[in-house]
Amino acid sequence: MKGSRFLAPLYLFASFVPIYWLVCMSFKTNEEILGKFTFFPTSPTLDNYSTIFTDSSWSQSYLNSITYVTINTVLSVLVALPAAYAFSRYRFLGDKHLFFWLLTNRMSPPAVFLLPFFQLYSSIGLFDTPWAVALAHTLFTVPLAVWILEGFMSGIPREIDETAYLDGYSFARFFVRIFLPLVRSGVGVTAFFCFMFSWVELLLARTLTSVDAKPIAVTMTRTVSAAGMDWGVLAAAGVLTLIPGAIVIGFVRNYIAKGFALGRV
Amino acid sequence: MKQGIELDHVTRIVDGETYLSNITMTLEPGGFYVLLGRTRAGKTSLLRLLAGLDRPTTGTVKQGGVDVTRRAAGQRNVAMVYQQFVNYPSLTVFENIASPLRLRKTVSQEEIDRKVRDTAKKLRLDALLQRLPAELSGGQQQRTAMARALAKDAELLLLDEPLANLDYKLREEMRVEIRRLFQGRHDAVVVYATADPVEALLLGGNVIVIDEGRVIQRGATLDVYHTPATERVGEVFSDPQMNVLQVDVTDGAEKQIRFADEVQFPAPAHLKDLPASAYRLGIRANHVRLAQVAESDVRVPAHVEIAETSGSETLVHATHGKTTLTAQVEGVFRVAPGTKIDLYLDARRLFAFEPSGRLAAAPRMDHGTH
Amino acid sequence: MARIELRGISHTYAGGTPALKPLEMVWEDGGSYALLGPSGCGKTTLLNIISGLLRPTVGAVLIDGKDVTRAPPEERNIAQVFQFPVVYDTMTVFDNLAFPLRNRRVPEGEIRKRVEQIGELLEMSHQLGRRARGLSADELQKISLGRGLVRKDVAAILFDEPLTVIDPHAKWLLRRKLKQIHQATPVTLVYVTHDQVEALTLADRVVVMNEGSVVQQGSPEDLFERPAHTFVGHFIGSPGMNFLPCTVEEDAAVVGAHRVPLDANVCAKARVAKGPLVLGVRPEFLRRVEPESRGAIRTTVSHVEELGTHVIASASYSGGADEQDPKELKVKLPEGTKVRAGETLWLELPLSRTTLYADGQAVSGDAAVRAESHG
Amino acid sequence: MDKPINHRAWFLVTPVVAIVAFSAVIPLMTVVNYSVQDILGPDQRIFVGTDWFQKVLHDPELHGALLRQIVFSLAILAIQLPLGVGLALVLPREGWRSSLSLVLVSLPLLIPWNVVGTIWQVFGRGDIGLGGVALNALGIDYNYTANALHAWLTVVVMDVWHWTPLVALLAYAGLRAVPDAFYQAAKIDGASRWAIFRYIELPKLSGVLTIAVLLRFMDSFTIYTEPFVLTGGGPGNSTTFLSQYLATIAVGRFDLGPAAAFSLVYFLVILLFSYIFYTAMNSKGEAGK
Repeated sequence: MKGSRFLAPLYLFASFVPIYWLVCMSFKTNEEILGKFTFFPTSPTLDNYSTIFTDSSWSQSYLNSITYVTINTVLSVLVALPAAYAFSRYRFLGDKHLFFWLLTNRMSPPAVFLLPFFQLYSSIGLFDTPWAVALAHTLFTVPLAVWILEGFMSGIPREIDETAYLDGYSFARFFVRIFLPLVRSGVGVTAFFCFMFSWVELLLARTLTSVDAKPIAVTMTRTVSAAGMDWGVLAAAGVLTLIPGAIVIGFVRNYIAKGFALGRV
Repeated sequence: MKQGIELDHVTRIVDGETYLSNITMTLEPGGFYVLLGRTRAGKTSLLRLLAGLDRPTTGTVKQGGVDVTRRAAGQRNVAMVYQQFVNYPSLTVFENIASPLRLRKTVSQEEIDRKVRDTAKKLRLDALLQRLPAELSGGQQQRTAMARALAKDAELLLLDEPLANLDYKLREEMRVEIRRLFQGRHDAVVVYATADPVEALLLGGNVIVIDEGRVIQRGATLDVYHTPATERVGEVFSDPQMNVLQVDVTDGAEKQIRFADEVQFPAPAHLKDLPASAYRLGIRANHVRLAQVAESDVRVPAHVEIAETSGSETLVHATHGKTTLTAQVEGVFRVAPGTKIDLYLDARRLFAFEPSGRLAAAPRMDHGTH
Repeated sequence: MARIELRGISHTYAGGTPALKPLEMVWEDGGSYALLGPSGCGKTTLLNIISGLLRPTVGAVLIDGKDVTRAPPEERNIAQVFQFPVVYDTMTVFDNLAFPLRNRRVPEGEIRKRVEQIGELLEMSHQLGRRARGLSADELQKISLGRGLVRKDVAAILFDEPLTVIDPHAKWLLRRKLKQIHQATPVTLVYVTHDQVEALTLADRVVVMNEGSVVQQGSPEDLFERPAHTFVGHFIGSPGMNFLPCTVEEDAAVVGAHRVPLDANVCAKARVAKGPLVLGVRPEFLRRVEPESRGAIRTTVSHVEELGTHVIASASYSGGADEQDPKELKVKLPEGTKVRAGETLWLELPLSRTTLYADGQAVSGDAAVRAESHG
Repeated sequence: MDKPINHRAWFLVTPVVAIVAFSAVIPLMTVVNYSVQDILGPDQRIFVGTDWFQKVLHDPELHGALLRQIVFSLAILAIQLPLGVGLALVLPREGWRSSLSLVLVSLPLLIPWNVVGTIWQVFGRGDIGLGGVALNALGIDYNYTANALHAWLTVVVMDVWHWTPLVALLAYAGLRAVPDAFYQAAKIDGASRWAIFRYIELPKLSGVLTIAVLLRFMDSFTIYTEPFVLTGGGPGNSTTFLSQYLATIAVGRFDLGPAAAFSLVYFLVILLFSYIFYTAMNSKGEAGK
């Protein structure tokens, strides 16, 4: 098995090639992209990026994306925390069914909800606001958040809770002062997963926005089709959407494995 | 608190399984109670119920004369120390100990500071106050948990096998301290659960023997030790396990006791009055010897199974027919499995139990004083 | 089948303090040995070095005279039983036991014979067809042990706290099984444990370790009756040994106002020894004597513990250089002894049961004993 | 000890129930409403009973999409599971190498799904894409926009690239939970690398792999954005999967009734699968305890 340690780098290299190609293109001019075939940009240019940064619709939609992703993440974690605590600590009427029901939402096809969502959010005046997208995404992120947090919380001995109650802590005070610090890493991992889902999802985000709250990923496709395949700008826009993910994952890298160890229901 | 704790017909059943069965008893204020029972006997269930963490299925709990059956744990002024080392991981040792005091709005900052330092000193934690629990050894973590319980001045102090998870040397040192720490509290009820008879004896006070969710005997610790009401109490309150011999007591010119066909001996004085019948004789391992000391000693030939030694003592497990007997002897004694030896049972130390398990006769207590 | 030699072994983990200080050791073929010490004393490190899971920073491991320091575990003919049962739980008991043989391509007929033999030895014949999952902890530990025994070529079996997960009341049954197996097979057994009962019961020779070094190696009797180091005196026996700070004058140890006669040779050596002197005597060997007896010390009982089988009295005596500073010792008295706190006890330290320690090490009048205790 | 029964725990789950009910139950009711009515205008609705369901269930295009969907899901499972587990086995377990590999492995998971489509759209093109150019240079006449098989393979490769990391991370987490003693014992027993995998790692991974199968099956069953960006479902219908077909009916043709009926059936199928997996997972959890 001497060769096995080269397998991982090999896979990583192979999986990086398509991304490299995108990055590479983003630094090329359209002439170079369409003209001769080159592995590296022969005359690296930042024009594609400056096109994006000088156009306010790009930066605006970038901000839009960040806004609804943040709302969704905060909201999901906040409501999931008490629920995950309940699932990890108590048995109660219908707990198993409730848990299953939550999970089925994680599994439901977004396409099913396209139209109803559109109608729902239009009727309550949230259409084309970050709130519509954030709320729609909670359908998927909240169950996930409950699931992950429950796993983390189950690892905290229940005796700590009991000692706190005996000491006279109120639930709220105990939860904030004692319990939250213990599941800090769990909260981080959960936030990461919520962020991840909300960031990568496009179908609902596109359906629930038109102009004001348009996410970056949508702006990207639309601008490109309008400009008639401006490959360089498309690639640059794509690269820009990779960056938040890469940053966030850098923060939680040491917890990723633990976060995925949600092998428990 | 003048009236202590009163349990009235308390039963706890969860999912059809009985954890506690019809317990009625009073724990006097200032009393130190050792709750003795094997694993899963119901010790933890009883403590949790006393703490208010669990509710009885039926029955009532009164604390200081007031019915607290439905009162939340946080309102009962109870402290509990668990077998696991339970502390607040994100708070320093100081804050851990101070935490119950801080929640009581009436205690001033200086008062808290003084109290925490006093308690920490008693538990030899004074140098560690600024550490986090994770930076402490197991023994220190458990001291912190105890300090928190002590500093609180609770009316009811519950300890659930607090030493069970410590290495034996540390356990040895700490159980001496525990009595010193918890016994001088005349205002509170202290309940200390343990599975270890030696611990129970060391702590003294009163013992409550619990088995399968029932209280099977209670009383002054030494009295219960010397006069177990049933064979089961004897079993639970002996370490190593009490030896039990199935015998027949027969009348004749002189009352005789017969064990497994080959062994027959005259009934010792304290068993003379037993009516002829089948009995189960119990004898603790330290009254089984490898050499004859008294004339009345009963010789039982046996095959050695194993000799376990801790240095100070050696337990020789041996079989006679289908009966396993254990002898406890001083010092290191090595003998190979399978060796034939003679065991000598001190007849004056035999307990007689009826087949139902009830005590029929116990050794006389004055006896054996050197 | 195997003689294990450790030559100048020491180990330091990456970037840290030394886990094991240099040591020499020889374990004879077919013996049973125990490594005893508190957690963190280096015993598990040593075990892993022997089994080959860890390569020592310095030194060599020899099995039957062959240097195996660099050999991986599978080439060492050594088996190991871990603290928590390691069992392939999707396999049957039979397949578990057969696993090491199949890996070594032993013919199937022979495997069957051998597994059945071992199954019988372990009293598991009736369970061979069962799945390993769901068996009780002691059965699982027996399977782990069986996987070592089943190999004919196995030279030694190492045990890493094997009884941790076993119910206290069932421990002696498994200990008996281990003893029987050792009688029935010529394998060298090495137990690693922090439990004195386990070590002294299962091993013929016990190696006591503390803070990365071996403090004494000897038979259970040696360790109990002649501790070569104060640590051994403290760690083995409950309660541990009493240590009385003292000075040496002529041929006696001086404890406070009392003179305890000692062997003249010992005193001679003690006078030139470095470090503080203490007199060690076990609580069970202290003898109650008439007041003012020669060589006895006067103590005042401070506390009495009735333990059913015996009585432990804590008693204070004025000792050391400072007359005002009371020291405490423990004495073990027979069951039913009547003593009360405040009572005066005169205690004699029997010459044959009393050891003088200088800087923790026993001062022995007999050069040979001292050398032996250092293996 | 078992968890205590405490019905007041419902207070704690109320926010979650409220928010999920808002975003799931209300829309679902809308769907049910549509599925049994023919909506001709804002105020003109006719109750049609199960007509839409019958129409949808007999739609040959839907059958085609369903078949493609099942084949696709099974194909990517067959590739991603072994590949993900294999990758987890060779990933470094300690030190900075481990962190770095994890970050790199996870990267595809954090790319917006339409950008995933874009990346492969560009990468696979015969004129400007590295992948397409390379294949053509090797003498393969590769063109995913025209050749159905090529389009199909590209979608599969894209999904493998996109989602194998998820399986790998799950398996990696599972492997890290295997106590060292098992590996040590196997070494001493002389077990081969294969035997270690077969008798130690695989049994210990069964729990996380069940989750991996569940997640991957469900997610692939609802895939939409990536193939939409890459091929738009073509050429022809060759890469039109269920979600895309649903979107075509609902948004493209604005056939609300059939779309709603389709949605419900779609949802129920997934519910059924989820339930089977959930039960299997729970029973595994019980057995493990």
